Order: sequence, then C-alpha cells, then structure tokens
Amino acid sequence: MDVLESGVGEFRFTDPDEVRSWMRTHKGREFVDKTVSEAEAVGRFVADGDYVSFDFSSFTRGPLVLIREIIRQGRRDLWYCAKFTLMESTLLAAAGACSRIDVGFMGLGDTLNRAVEEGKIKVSEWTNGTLTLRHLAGAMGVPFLPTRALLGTDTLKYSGAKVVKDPFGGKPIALVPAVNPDVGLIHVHQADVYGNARCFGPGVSPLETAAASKKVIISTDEIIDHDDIRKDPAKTTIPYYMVDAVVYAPFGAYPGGLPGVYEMDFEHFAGYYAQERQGNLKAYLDKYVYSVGSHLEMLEQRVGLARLNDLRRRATVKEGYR
Amino acid sequence: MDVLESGVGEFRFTDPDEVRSWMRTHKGREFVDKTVSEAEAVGRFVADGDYVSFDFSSFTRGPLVLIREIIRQGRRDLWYCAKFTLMESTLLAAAGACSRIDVGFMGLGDTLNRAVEEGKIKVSEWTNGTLTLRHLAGAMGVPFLPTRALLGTDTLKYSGAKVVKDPFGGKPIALVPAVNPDVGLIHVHQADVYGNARCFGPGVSPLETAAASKKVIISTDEIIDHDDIRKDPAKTTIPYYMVDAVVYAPFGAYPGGLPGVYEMDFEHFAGYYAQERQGNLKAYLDKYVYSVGSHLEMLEQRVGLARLNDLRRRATVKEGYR
Amino acid sequence: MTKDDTEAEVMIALCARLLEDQKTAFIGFGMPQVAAILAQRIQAPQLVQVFEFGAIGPTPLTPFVRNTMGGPSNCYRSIAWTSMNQIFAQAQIGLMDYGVLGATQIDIYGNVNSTMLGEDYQRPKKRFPGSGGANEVASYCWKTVIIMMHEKRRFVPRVDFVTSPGYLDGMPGARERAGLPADTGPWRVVTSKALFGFDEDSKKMTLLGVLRGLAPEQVVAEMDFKPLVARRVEELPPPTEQELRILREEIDPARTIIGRTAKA
Amino acid sequence: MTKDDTEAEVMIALCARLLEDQKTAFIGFGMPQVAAILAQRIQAPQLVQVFEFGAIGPTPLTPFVRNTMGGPSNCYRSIAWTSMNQIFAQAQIGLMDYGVLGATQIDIYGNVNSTMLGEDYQRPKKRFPGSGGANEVASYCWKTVIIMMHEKRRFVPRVDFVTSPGYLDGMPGARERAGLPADTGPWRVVTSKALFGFDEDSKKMTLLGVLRGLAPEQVVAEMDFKPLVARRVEELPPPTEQELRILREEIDPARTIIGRTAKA
Repeated sequence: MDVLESGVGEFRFTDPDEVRSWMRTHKGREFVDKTVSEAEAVGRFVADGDYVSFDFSSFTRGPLVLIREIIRQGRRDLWYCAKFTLMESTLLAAAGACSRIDVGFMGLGDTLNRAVEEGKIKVSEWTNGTLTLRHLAGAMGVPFLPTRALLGTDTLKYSGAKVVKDPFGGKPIALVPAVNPDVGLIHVHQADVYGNARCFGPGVSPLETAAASKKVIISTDEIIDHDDIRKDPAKTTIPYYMVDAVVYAPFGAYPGGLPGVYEMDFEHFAGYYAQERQGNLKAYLDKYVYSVGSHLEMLEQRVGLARLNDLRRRATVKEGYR
Repeated sequence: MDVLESGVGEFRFTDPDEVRSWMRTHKGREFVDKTVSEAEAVGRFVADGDYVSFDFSSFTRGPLVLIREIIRQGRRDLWYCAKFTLMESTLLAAAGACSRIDVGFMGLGDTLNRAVEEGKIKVSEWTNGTLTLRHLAGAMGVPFLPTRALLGTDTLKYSGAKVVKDPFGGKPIALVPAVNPDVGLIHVHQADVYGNARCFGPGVSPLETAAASKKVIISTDEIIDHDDIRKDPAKTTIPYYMVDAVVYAPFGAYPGGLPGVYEMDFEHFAGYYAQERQGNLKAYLDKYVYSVGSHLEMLEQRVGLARLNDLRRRATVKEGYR
Repeated sequence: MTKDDTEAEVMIALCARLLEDQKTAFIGFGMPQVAAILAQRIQAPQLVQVFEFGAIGPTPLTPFVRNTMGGPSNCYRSIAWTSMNQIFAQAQIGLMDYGVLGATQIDIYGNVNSTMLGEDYQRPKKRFPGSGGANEVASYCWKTVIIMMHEKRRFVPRVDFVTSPGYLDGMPGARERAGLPADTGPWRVVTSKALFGFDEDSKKMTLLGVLRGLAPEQVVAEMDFKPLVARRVEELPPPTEQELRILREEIDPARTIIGRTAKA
Repeated sequence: MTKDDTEAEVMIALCARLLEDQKTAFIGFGMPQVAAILAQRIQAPQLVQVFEFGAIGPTPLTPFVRNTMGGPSNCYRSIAWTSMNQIFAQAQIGLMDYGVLGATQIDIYGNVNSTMLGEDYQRPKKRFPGSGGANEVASYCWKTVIIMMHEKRRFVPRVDFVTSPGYLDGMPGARERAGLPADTGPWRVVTSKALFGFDEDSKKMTLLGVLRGLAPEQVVAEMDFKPLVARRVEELPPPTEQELRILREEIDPARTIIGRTAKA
C-alpha cells in the first residue's frame, strides 16, 4: 500500500492516542450544570491560535452568537475550518481573528478572497465533503478515512490528503487525515443544562463536529429539562459528555435562521452585503459586535423586539422541526 | 504504507465500481409500489449462494418473517453475516440453508458451534463491530475503513483484515474490507409502499445494511402514507431508492419483539431452547416453517390471536418509539 | 434569446429541461436550485433533489428564498433529512443520477476551476471561494451538468487550477486511472447561449445546440478555445412562456437569481 | 460465599462494586447488565451504561428481562439512541471509562478466548460463539472488567485463541506496538471467588482479593496457572443483604441470571 501522491497543504493532525488521552481527562462524565454566558464560554474555551470548527451555516442554525463573542474578545491567529462557511469566516477574517483557513467554501463576498490575494491569510485547499469527512475520522478516533473525491485535481495537490493504492481492490484512493479541532462551535434548537443537545432538520455535521472537537461550546435557543431528553432519546443529536459549555442564547443564530423557530433576517444580510462590497466591514463589526457588550444587548439595541417578533412570525413551517 | 499483516480468512469483497454500476442500474429511483408477499420477495431477491445480511437481532426488530421464508423456499449455500446474530443464524444452519458464516456472534445455543466443529459450516472470524464497519464501508462506496480493533489478536488472523502503517501518524492500524451483501434483510416499524422506512429505538445498522446491500427486502409492521414520510423527514431511516421489496408483515419480528409495539414471546423462546438443547430443531422448523404456508398462517395456526394480543398488551413502554 | 429574457433565465430553462422525472439529482447552490424547481414544476414533478447538507427529495416552497439553502422553504416536505457525510456516501456509492453545478471557469476537457487564477497558490492573482461540495459532486454523480454564463474568459484552454475533475488531461481512462469512479464525468455544459456535451473518444467539449437565432460561429467566437462541433447542431428554443411565467411569477418574483446577466 | 449465595450473585456483586457513579461503562450481554443495574441501584445511580447496538445512558426497568438487550425495558429513558458504528466510534475515541465483559477462558496476561479450543481453526475441538462486540470493548475502553466463573479450565496459561486482546505476550508496550490504543487493557477480573488485577510491569494477573472465608491458596488452586499475589490480599465481603435483596427482589426475581452456578 504505497503512497502514490501527497498533497503539499499544511494540515492539522493530532495523534489519535493524544486525542483519546484528552477525551479521557477533559470530557467530564459528571452531570453538572454547564450553562454559562457567551463571554465566559469563549473566555474559558477559545484561545489564540486554536483550530476552530463550526456547524452548520451562517444562514441556517449557525452559532453566530459565539462568532461575534470571539471577535469581541479579540482572539487572534485562529485556524478556521471553512466547511459550508459563509458570513462567519468573512467576519473573523475582517476582524483579524483568523490567520489560516482550511477552505471548503471561502465566505460571503470578496473580503476573504482579497485577504488571500494579499497574503494576509494562509490557506489549505479542501472541499466541504472532505473537511466533513476529516471530522468524521476525528470523531471515530481513527487517523484517516478513505474517499474517492479529490483524485486527479489540484484541490488534492494543495490539501493534506494522500493517495495510496487500495490493498484490497488495487485502485488508487485518497486518504484524508483526521481533524480534531481545538474548539467546536454548534448552535442547537434545544439543550439541557448538562449539554445533551437536539438539532432539528438536516445539518452538515453537528455530531461529528462535537465528537471530534477537544472543546465544545453549544449555544442553544432553548433550555429543556433533562427528563425531556430521556423521554425521546432518538432526538438527542449530541450527548452531554461531549460538551464543555452551554450558552443559553435565544436568536443565537441571528442574522441566520433557526428552522421552525425564526427566519433569517434578509434585510440584515442586504445591509451586510452592501457594506462588504464597499470594503466597510469595520462599520458592520462596530455596530453589531464592538459597540455592544453582549448578544442580548445587540438584539435589544441593534435589532429590536419588533424585528425579532417578525422573524419568528415568518417561521411558519414547523413540520419536522420538533 | 506497507501491509504489515494480512488475515487469512476468506471474505466477500466487491470492487466499488462494480457496486456503483449495480446501484446505477438496479436501484430504481421510480416511485413504484414495491409491496409483495414474503414468498414473492424471497423468490425474486434471494438466490442460492447469496451473501445475506440482517438487522437488528432475533430478539429485537429482526426480519424473522423473511428468515423463515428463506428456509421454507429451501435456499442453499448462503454466506451469512452473523453480526449481532442469534436465533436466525442457528435456524438457517439447522435447515441447511447456509454453508458459510462471517462470525460476529455465532447464534443461539450450540447447534452452530457443533456444525463448525463437524466441518459442516465454514467460518471467517470477525466481530460485531468490524462486520458493522464493513457494512459502513460498503455503504460509503469505499473499499475499506480503518479501525483500532482486531489488532494483536487471533480474531484478526482469521479475518480478512489487513494491518498497515498509518501514513499520517505512523502507527499500525487495521483495515477492514467493505462488504456489499447480495441481500439485506431489515424489519422496520413503518414503511410507505415505495420503501421509505422508519425504525424506532436504537439499532445496530439498518441504514448501513440497506445502503450497502445490492438487494434489499424490507418487512414492515405498518404501511403508512407516503405523505406521512414527508411530514417528518427526520424520522426516515432508509430512503425508498435503496429498497427492492416491501413486505407487509405484522408481527414480522416474531418471536422477537418490536419495541413499542409488541414484546418478544418468552414462552416461544423457552420452547426453542428446549428443542435446541435436544438437537431437535427439525421439529421446531416443521412446526413454525415447513408445515405452514406463510407468515400469516404461522401466526394464526401456531401462535394464535390471544397470544398475539397479549404480546401487544405487554408492550407498555411507548416513549420514543414513534 | 428573446429580447427580454435574461441570460440567467435562458441558462436555467435549458438546464431544467435536461433533468428527467424520478431521478436523483445532486443540486448545487443558487442557479441549479432554481433550475431543479423549474424542472419539478414542468416535466419532473418527482425529481429527487439532494443537497449537500443532507436533505433528500424536498419539494421546495416558492417563491424561492435566496441563500437559505438549508431553511424550511427549500427543505419542505423532504423524503429524508440526513447529514453531509451521509449524503456524500450515497453519491459515492452511485445513487445520484445527476449533479448540477455552477462554475467560474471551465476548460475543453470539462475541468472546473472555482479556486483561483494565477501561478502561486498562496498568492493568487484572483481568489475564488473554492470547491464547496462541487469536487464531490463532479467526482461521484453519474452525469454532471455544469451551468455557467457564456463569457470568453470562462472558457479557457486549460484552467489555472483544477478544483473539480472533468476528463483531466483527456487521455482515455484518465479519470479511472486517477482513481475516480468509472463512467462518470461532465455530461452537459449549459450556458446562456448554448448546450455542450463531451466527445466520447477525445473527451473534448462538443457543441450540441445553440439558442434559436444564434449561429454556432457566434457561440464559439465567445470562447477562448475551439470546442468540437456536433455534426448536427440542435436549435434550442428560448424559454417558453410557461417556463418564464413559472420562473417570474412562482419561483423568483424578486428576480434575485433569474435577473442576473453577464458582467462582461 | 455464604451458604445460599449463588456463584453468579457473588460475581455480580463484586463486579457492581467496581463501577463508579457518573462514569461511562460499555456493558456486555447478560451478567454485566445485571451488575450495572445493581451498581445503579446502590452507589452509581448516574452510571452511564452503553450498549453495543447504540443505547446510551438507559435506566433499565426491573425486573430485568433476559435476552431483550435491545428492548424497551433495558433501553428505558436513555440519554440517546444511536447505532453500533456510532457507539464504537465513541469508544474508540476514548469516551468510555469502563468496559464490562463476560468471558469463556482467560490467560495470565488477560487475553480472552471466546472463540474456540483446539489447533485447527476450521475444525475446532470446541467452538464458542466468538467475539460479539467484546474485541472492540477490550480494545477501546480505558478499564476493562472481565467477569467469569471461577473454574480451573477457564484460567489457562495461554488461551488457544486470542479473541479479545489482553496484554498479549506481556512484553512492555505489547498492546501499543500492535496498534491498540495506549494505556488500555484488562483492569480487573472478577470471579465467583476472587478479584484480580494486573501487575503494572509484568502485566501478569495478580490476586488482589479473595471472598471472605477463602484462603488465597484455595483460589489459586482452582486455576491452571499461578497468578501473582498482591502483598496484601484484600478480604472481599460476600454480597450484602441490600445487594441480595435488590438482586433477588427487584432485578432478577426469576433468577435467570443470578441463579447460575458453575457447571464444573
């Protein structure tokens, strides 16, 4: 099983035994109340230089509350995993919070593209699917998983994948290395105080992201009784022992939507696009991040209850989201 | 990435491109009514010599209706995948239907063990986990998946796994080959006529088994409207295009139970154990398989409505099973 | 193109016509979504759309809501809701008949670039968003349809960066030799002016049809390489009244997608 | 052993005492299930049981229902219901503190045989059911507890077949060299007469405790190899009244599990 080709991209890889050792000692199996403010969660669990992963999208069930808090606290040199990414990678880059990106899809608008052209951001090339597969490998505790994507392309060349000859069938196949992010950020519909969490609707990879990540911050639109979790165990997306912090954050996905609960704020995104095109994301960040002390203050002072009510009102499709 | 060790066990492996080609041409994307009797399903989709896989257990949500029909129709030389297996592998062996077994767990009682001792059944050695992982590989369309199980043991030596040096981290790791069974047999709680199927409760690998198998027979305790499937898409365990036949079979898991619907029949199993210990499974098969023409006849003439009602009555725990 | 059709409307209508009923189709973000909905409203009501975040078989509500690919309108009444690893597994195992993708740049062998222009990967002349899920779709689906504006700079002899695989260097069996699934590859390229396929032997892009009112030469003149030309080039009817009515009144009245025109 | 305790009751009680509250424990079929429920009823109410078919954290209803490991009683009020690949992934990544397994035969290095006796794999002298999920549990969990009848033929110098890995040949780092997860391996062996651990350096099975009323020599006499003996061998109290009451009245009044005695 010779290595036929190796991508030249730099990549984050942690030996599975090192990951196991972390999971043994840092992921408490105790039933303790993990609810904290977004400020405390980010303060305790996101450090400069961390590799950060996110689920699912800035438009849909994304932990935007946590992204804004990371920016507010001035984190630097994050290595950001841009799988199914949109607004949040752009905001992190505009704020100077991240210096490296694993590219699945780059962001919303040209800000990030320009930053790469100017050499301000270093990138490695992947795809949405292979970045998600790397999380699955990380979540399975194996060093790699095989895939028939990437092959034959420059995407592979600038990734960290390797091509080997399959020892069973003899054909070339790509192996992608596991990734175990330092931090996983996931917004959910419901969680109990211990961190048992439920996401409704399709999703990119909430469970893989939670299982693979060394530190996991959940933001949730609702806190539910632990007993409710036990009444419908099939609904549990993430078990509590994978979770380090639970941030109670109604409208935590704002300006994105939470399916069945509130719609995305189109007007907000229109304003964002306009400022992004003008290269004026500083003003956007000032308004929605730096000039407010918390998510709650942002919602109250920059969005307002009438708008929030309207976003909830527009979420008329409830089927399947409970 | 050298091969450090290769198990000597024979194993079924199908080139992923051959599997793809099958999936392209044999798995119809048409919305057609696939409901057939168990006799027709087995008649059309199970052939002598097939590799057969099963989910979940003879005690819980197993497709026993299909196993009995396979025996009734006198199939021969099946290669049976004994992952989380119990009664059904024993019955297949006692009936002379299978000649090879991939061992996860052998069966219920000593019948199968004796058959192996006498050389009547050939075996390869695996584990519940690695057989299930082989189905996942088959369901992913990749030739193998890595695992840190099997290593260092005779189980590996008599399996078809290979040990390689991980090209990322450098440690030895086992690779298990994909399996794409000729036939997958799965009992479900609910299905529509197209084959969209729902299983409730934990399960071994209903989706992996359906996705990996070339031919899939679903037996179901209920037929539901297609529209109901679309009202709660998160509940769909198996999408219709993986399914070849839908057998409407209330009490299809009998004598096992269907969680939330009916309990297993303890008295029946007690009788089975007694006959198994006496080496008299021929009498058991005569009574429950050969002397009756169908599942319905077996239920009516050998079990009776009073017993069936009682098994339903005992299933008082409904939480989570709908 | 009739005078008031937009280029987007033409591309979308031409693409929608390619999608058969009761087939599975892996649908990319934006224009492919609108094309798939249009196909469902006309000839393919039971087209099984599949999205990379895991929705299978939705019947999207209209008006189409731009951006919320994962939202309730777009995922309405699906057959199943799964996840990205699950849905790419299904594509990898050969269950997806079509893949429909947008692209920034393409070459004669159907290789797609959505990553960058220039020589130096770390300092590109121009950087684009990257693969997203396009690499997987182009690798796994049986028939990939690529939908793009017909602009000279988008049809280049050799892309600067192969983001998603076409027929690679065009040599027979090049995809299979690389390890890609057999018998896959770009099947059609739909533009605002024409429809292309790929020659079975040479794997070169081949002009199959041009929009009514255009000559093949006009179409080829706006490409930076010379495609092969089919012996008989089909005349492609512009969007029908029915197609336009559905697009404009039902699917995208705000014209966020169908209003787009070439920048050139 | 008090006169009317069964061997099964002793093994189950000794095993249950080892399980800490608010830890995860991968629980095998049969006796380990009963031990885990007993632990939950005494010192470990929030022990998170995990089963190989994917149930996480159930609070089983009693009476214990033999055989229906996957049924509603045993999976009652779980924290999550998943699948086999998912739950073994969680074990492989290091989230499972304990694994509790039954075994047919064991050797001085804790290697477990549940496959066969004899030399010829295809024609064994005696065939057993095989690994089930035991190989994974013994490979992945941090501390594996093996529970077995104390019979001479079960404690052999070298098992005929290594189904599930102990410390292999006992050489330092043997498990890690084979590629198994670091710092794992058999932690305790619980029998109807004694409790064993494994010596940190030699990896040999070591007698840690004997049931009240038994001498270490009596225990060792019923083994086909000589284990190491701890400097201070603990006296293990037999099942308490509370343990017996819960076992006999609440968990297994039909005595399907707790009624078992050695065949020897």
